[in-house]
Amino acid sequence: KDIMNFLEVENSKQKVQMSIHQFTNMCFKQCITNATNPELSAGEEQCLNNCVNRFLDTNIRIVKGLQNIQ
Amino acid sequence: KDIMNFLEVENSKQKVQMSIHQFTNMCFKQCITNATNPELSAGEEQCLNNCVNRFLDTNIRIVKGLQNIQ
Amino acid sequence: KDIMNFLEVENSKQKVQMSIHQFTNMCFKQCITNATNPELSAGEEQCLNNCVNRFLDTNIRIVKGLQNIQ
Amino acid sequence: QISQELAIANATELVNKVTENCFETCMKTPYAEGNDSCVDSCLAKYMRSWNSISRAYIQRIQQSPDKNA
Amino acid sequence: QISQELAIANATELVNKVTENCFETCMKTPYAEGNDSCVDSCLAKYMRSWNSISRAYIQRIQQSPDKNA
Amino acid sequence: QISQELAIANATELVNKVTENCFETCMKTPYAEGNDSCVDSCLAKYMRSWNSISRAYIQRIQQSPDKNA
Repeated sequence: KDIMNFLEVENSKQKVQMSIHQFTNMCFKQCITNATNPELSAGEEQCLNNCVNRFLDTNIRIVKGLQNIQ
Repeated sequence: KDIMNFLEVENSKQKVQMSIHQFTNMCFKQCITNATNPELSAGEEQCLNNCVNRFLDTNIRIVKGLQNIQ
Repeated sequence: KDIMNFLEVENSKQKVQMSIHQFTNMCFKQCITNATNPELSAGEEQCLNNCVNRFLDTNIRIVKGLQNIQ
Repeated sequence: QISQELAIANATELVNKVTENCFETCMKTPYAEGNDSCVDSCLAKYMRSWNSISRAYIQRIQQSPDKNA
Repeated sequence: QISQELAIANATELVNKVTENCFETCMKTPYAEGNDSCVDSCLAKYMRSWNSISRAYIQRIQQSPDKNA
Repeated sequence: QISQELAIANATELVNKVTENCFETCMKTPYAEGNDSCVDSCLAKYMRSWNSISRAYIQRIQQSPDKNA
């Protein structure tokens, strides 16, 4: 039972990690246009934050919409 | 034997489904430029239809071409 | 032991093949703009060559950079 | 159980693809505001596209069974 | 061992994604010259973006545990 | 058998990538007409690119065996 528990926790941690990889890849492309400065500007940071939140909004709305169709 | 048969049918059904996912994803990006109207216009529907058929034409031509090379 | 050896060689050959698939896909998109002529121009060939080498430069630099962070 | 697992895999793939496409269509950098009505409309349009493409693909497979991809 | 394998999978995914993004950002066709200083800066920026997005995502999950993707 | 499975995996990957790239290069929205001569030429060009890139990559690996990706 402990092993199952351990696997489950690892599995959900891994899913969160993989989502962060996906979001960073997607939002970096959208929000970061030049890399001459290694710091994030306030505008870039805000864009990254909005990007994740709007993506999750979209995802939630789609899941609800598909549940209503069924 | 029945189980093998069942698995094979499921497997090929699943391949068709996954192809439809791939085509919809690809052709939606190409043919649908705005989503303000939930209906497909006649032009959009025609574009989706052509998109799948031209993609399959390309695929068939490539497979034949590669067989000729060997 | 021979089997392990065989599997390891096959595995690394496969990794090289898959990298070549990835590079060709990426660099073809970047360097080849029209396909009316089946031959590669000298400029296209040079672009493909540079594309692979700059990608590998980037990869090596990133790996070193991440090792320094740790 | 296998059919059920495949159904889940299909549903997951659908959710992921619709989310990606409707995020791209409905949200614009710098992404300040949400746009639920666009997402709803986009989902409906995506499902119609899915149906339209299924018909076209299955018609094509049936015409030439040896030619499907 | 499992944790270690996942750590390797994560590191590999990170290296691949940073390489792709920084190649795109720093190298221009016909790709004649390298640009190490851009790559270094891009890597630093990517890691900051990763951290920023992690915070935003985890904050969101904690607000509404049933709403994460 | 393993070598054969890998050969099939490679051929499948090749067919998929060439199809995607040559569809993109040769077919234009709204995709009304096919364009076989473009596809043939595109396939030939893709295979030449593949060979050219293989040579460049293998040359690079041999120069610096510890530096390959």
